[in-house]
Amino acid sequence: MSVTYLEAIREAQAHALRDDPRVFIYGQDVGVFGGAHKATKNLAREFPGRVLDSPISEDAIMGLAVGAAIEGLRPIVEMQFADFSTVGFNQIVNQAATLFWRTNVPCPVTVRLPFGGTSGSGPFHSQCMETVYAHYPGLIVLTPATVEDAYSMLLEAVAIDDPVIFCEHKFLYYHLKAEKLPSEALPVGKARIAREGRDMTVVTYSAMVHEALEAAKELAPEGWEVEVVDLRSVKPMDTDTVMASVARTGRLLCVGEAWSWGGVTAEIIARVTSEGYGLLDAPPQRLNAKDTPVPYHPNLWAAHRPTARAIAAAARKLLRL
Amino acid sequence: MSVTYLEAIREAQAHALRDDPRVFIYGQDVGVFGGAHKATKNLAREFPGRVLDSPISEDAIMGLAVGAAIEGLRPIVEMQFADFSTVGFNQIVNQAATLFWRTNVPCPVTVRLPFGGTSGSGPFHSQCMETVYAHYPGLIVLTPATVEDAYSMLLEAVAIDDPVIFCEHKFLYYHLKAEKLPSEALPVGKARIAREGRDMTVVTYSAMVHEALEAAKELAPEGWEVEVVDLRSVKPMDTDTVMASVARTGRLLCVGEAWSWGGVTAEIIARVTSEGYGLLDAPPQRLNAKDTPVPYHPNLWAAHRPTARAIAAAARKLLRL
Amino acid sequence: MLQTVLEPGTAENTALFRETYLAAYRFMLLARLLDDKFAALWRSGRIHGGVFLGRGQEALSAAAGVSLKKGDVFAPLIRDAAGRLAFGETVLDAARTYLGSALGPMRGRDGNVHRGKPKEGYLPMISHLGAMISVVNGILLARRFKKIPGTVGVASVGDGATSTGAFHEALNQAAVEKLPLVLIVANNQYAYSTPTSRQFACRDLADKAVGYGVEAGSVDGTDLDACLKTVGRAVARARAGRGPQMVVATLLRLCGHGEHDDAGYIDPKLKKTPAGRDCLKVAEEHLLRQKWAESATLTAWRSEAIHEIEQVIAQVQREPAPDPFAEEWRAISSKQLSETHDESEN
Amino acid sequence: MLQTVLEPGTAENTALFRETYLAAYRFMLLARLLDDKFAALWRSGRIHGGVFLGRGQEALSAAAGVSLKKGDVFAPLIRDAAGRLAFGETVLDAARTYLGSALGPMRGRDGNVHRGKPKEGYLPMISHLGAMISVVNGILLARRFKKIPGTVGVASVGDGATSTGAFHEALNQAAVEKLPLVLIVANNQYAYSTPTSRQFACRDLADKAVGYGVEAGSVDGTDLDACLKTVGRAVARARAGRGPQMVVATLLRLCGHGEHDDAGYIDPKLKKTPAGRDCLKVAEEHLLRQKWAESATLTAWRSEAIHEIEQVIAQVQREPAPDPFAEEWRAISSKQLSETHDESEN
Ligand SMILES: Cc1ncc(C[n+]2csc(CCOP(=O)(O)OP(=O)(O)O)c2C)c(N)n1
Ligand SMILES: Cc1ncc(C[n+]2csc(CCOP(=O)(O)OP(=O)(O)O)c2C)c(N)n1
Ligand SMILES: [Mg+2]
Ligand SMILES: [Mg+2]
Repeated sequence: MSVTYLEAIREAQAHALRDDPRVFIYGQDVGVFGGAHKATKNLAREFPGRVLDSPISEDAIMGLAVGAAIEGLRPIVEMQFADFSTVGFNQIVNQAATLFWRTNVPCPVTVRLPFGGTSGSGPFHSQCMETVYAHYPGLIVLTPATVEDAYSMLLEAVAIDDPVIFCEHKFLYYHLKAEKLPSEALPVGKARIAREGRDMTVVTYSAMVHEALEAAKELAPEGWEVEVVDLRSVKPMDTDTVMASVARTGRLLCVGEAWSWGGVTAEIIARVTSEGYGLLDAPPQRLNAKDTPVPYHPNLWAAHRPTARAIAAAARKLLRL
Repeated sequence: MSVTYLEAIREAQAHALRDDPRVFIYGQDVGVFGGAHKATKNLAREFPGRVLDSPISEDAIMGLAVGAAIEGLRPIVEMQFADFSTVGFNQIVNQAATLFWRTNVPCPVTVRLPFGGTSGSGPFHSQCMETVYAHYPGLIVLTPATVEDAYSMLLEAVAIDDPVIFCEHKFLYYHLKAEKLPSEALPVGKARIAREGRDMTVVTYSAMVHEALEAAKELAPEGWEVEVVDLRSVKPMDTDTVMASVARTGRLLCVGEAWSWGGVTAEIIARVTSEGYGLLDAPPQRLNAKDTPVPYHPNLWAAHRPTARAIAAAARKLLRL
Repeated sequence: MLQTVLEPGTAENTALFRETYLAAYRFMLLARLLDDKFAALWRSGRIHGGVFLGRGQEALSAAAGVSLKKGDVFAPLIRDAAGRLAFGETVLDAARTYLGSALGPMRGRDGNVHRGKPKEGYLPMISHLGAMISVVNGILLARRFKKIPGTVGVASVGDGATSTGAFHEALNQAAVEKLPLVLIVANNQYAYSTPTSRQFACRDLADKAVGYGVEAGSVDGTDLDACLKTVGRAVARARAGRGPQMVVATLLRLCGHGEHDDAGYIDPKLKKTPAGRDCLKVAEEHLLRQKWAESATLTAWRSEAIHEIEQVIAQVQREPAPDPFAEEWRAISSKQLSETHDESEN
Repeated sequence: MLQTVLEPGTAENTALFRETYLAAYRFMLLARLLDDKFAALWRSGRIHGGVFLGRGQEALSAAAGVSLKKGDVFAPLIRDAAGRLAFGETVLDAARTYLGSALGPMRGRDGNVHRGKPKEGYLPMISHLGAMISVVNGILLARRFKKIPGTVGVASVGDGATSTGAFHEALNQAAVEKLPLVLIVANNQYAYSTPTSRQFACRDLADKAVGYGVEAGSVDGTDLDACLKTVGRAVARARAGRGPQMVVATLLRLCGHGEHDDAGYIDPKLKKTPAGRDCLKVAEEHLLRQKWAESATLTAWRSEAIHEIEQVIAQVQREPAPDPFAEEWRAISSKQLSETHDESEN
């Protein structure tokens, strides 16, 4: 038996619902239908009254979740696609994110954002929003790259007393399988060395971890050993692990599927160069999606986002610097 | 006779309305009342039918502006405070910003965002939103720091065929005065050396330019000559001017009033270090607001945002590295 | 885009109405067959991403399209294949968008129902529900500004979209500005899987109108005759300066939300209500009963439509896909202001 | 927080109603005087930022406060000084927030009307209009979840806030979930400078209710008697499980939007309409007419209130301001997850 990334997300929610009576799920079509992506399949049946279909009202969905959290519940909100969270944006960044700071009352809301590009999904069903949320104080932004992390980090997200933006990558939903669900895990806030190497560090997260690993494999026969760091959480960001890796390799390539301006990749570079400047033997580099909306056509899409091939090419250039 | 930053904004709008029949202004209380900040004072009277009070509907305000732009008009939208643009966020980043790319039809909408901290304004009337808008492809994000730029850049914004997020700093509204309105100006997209110096480069924008200049003055008697670069526009960002300055000084301190994570300061550092690594004699540094909402109390507010004093302190540290 | 008369009163009007009805029917038929074709192409893997059909909603949609004139504005939603054609979209543009042709209006940048030609008053939707209504308002306001009289704008939404803040703000905005907006609500009983009982609590969506100070009409969305009259009247009232109009149609989505969806959640009982009728069949029966067309004519029209569709699809399948190397990776129109900083050149 | 009876029918009820009326009046008076004090402090530069008064809206606001019980939920807006006090807020908490005391509920982090104690069902508003309503919904849903019966939540908004998408989504949400929400709309004729004619086009804001499937009542917001009855009835209906209630009050803002605003835009004619009456005076006249209080008593109450306010202000002015060095600059509650990366230490 194997478990997909999507099933891991479902299982984590089932687990949370089972273990904690304060947990409930709220979002469009999450009930009997099981959600647009089937991430809540059967949960409405298993947990009657605790998996609620919402109207198409992202602002009110988020507001309701904050109210329930004030009252001690632990809501999980599913946005049908991350892109639609823009209409619930205010409640996320101004209501949820500021509550604790203003009032000392914690706001344990988990917002699940099915995000990222898949072929043919186009500009409004593909976006990466981790950057804009991470910019705001008061939010925790998680970006699991593996089945195991999808499971353990979602469980942890629900347990965290702060609003968590849980960025689950739609491309990984079916593409990624594991043998079984994990029984232990790195804590949120710790990055993971996804592959060891001594020649260069690639720092990335979510779906791009797999592209980076692919690129590292491609480079191995050429004699390059590329270390891949999976951030897991982009806010907080585990600068220590990144820095330690760069200290070993002397080279840094940051890869993100999001747009470049002010993205995770810029943030990593800013941290590494300001705090660990001497560690670098070559200029830090970044590779991101192109600065346009995400295109619909598979040909354009494949060129718009970083791929293993593009990462390998960027890495080769950097290794030669 | 002198002109304030706020008057310059009013004058630019009057000028645009006078010269171009396609221009109109839309926003809450912008009509007879002249706007919450008085930036449209008398314009409704001078230009009947072209300065329209809107309902409290930021989403619809932005949508209407896009429609009018499609039809060839050149709307200027005033958000009452930048903070409230979060409820018009979707129409800005998904409707306005993508229109040209999707359809080849330009979207000449200017969105005026009165932004930034002033004493006693608190978490919801003080925010800096340049970072989140600059992250999105399709938007131009301007951040004038002087009376002259407020005027000339707003005029240019209205003339630009793309959506422009015009970040006008509320702190500068009354604090800043010039002798007269400028007759010529640097084009949008070009940064300005606000003060020359050879020991260090401080890159910043908007209200922080004045804090940085203040800091530079403070450091002069100590023998340090600090160069201050005013970005003027954060997207596009004039990397060349920044790089040339860093090439001269070897030291880079980036200052932003916005939150640090993924901010303008991170973006500058990422660009300078990846493209001009050899230019630096010391690690690049940044100074931003603290990672909490903007506090209400003047004492907290003064400590939350970077000030001349804090910039001088950070500069001294960096000069010693 | 034919203008519907208000009431089939005089003999002349009867003839005109019949003509409109026939035209609308043919758009319905073409839309249904085009939708079927897209569904088939999707099943065979030739279309990437989603395919969203208007099955069961063609009467209402076609009525919107034929009620508008050149120069009017139309912001269709996902189930508006018929209205798009009636408003003037070609099968070619639809096919090019679905198949991602580089020659299509969206040039492969956006696909499926996300298509339009803004400069022709035909708005390409963004996915966010409710977001197009205020854009229509903007065009209508601009026309007033430019002193171009008589424009009407139709925005089309589903029952689910009425729950969005965007819907509310835009309808209120149109009412305050007294814009000639016709807001058509296709209440097809579900928003994806969500039944109306979880979407709103009012008795009838048309009850919303009074709270905005706009006029409203309700209509059986499966009956082309009623749709033409109700939508036509609303368009005429808007054109006459009576401000925003709302039309709420009752019908049932006779397909999945998208082609990936088997719609197993649809209450079988609903299918047996009048709302569950197939509007295309209803219209055909009406045509035959009224002797406005013979059975053989209907068959001929169907063959014609199929022929057109097959030809277009064959052509589009030979057209070039967008070339990422030739693509201009730039989101703003001001070349001189686009970032020179290009990641891909790193 | 006193419970209002529905109708002053029986002798007993009359006595109870009188008691409620008196209590509400005293909250109105206290709020008016407290507001006046804040305005004075602002003029003398002792308050930073804005000062927003409830002048002319105290009757409606107090009615909301006294209609609620301990355990209920209240999300006031900027003109709700009276309702806040009636709901249980102390003058001390109000003063501490306005003056930025480190000991206040907001600890100087937020100020003026942005105050509350969420755990006591008293919600601190964010500035974004309409945004608090769905938060009230969330608390009410949670109470249902936790099987705590009988909670009512009042959310208070102005005429301008009815144009927000947040208002619409939240009211619809409450209706779908049949939550015991009482939405009080204070139509004070202006949103900042914008008259209602530029805000909405319906005849009466109460006309919106039917479109949500909720019950509504209209009331003269200058008449405490009417406010107590109408709001009290709405609260009772919500408590009885009849779902969301809307109350629309007609009144006039008898002050600027904030103290910086001279409100020169207010139509002088409006001031002469019934909506322009000062509710405090109306209530005083009622008290005297009904012989529920004598003139001397009113004077004594006023002195008492002034005394309390003066004492509190004197105390708060001696309290420590927040100390940026002692301040914990952290926005999340999970210490272990807060960024160690501190800019100020660079
Ligand atoms: C703001 C927003 N939230 C969620 C979605 C995802 N979504 C796409 S279609 C749909 C259902 C729409 O239902 P309805 O408005 O009734 O139209 P129908 O599909 O029934 O024609 C949903 C929830 C969206 N497009 N926009
Ligand atoms: C979403 C949003 N847009 C704009 C504002 C700025 N603003 C604050 S109060 C106000 C007017 C509110 O009018 P109304 O709702 O009628 O309440 P009133 O002040 O009359 O009591 C405006 C526009 C805001 N707070 N929130
Ligand atoms: Mg529907
Ligand atoms: Mg008002």
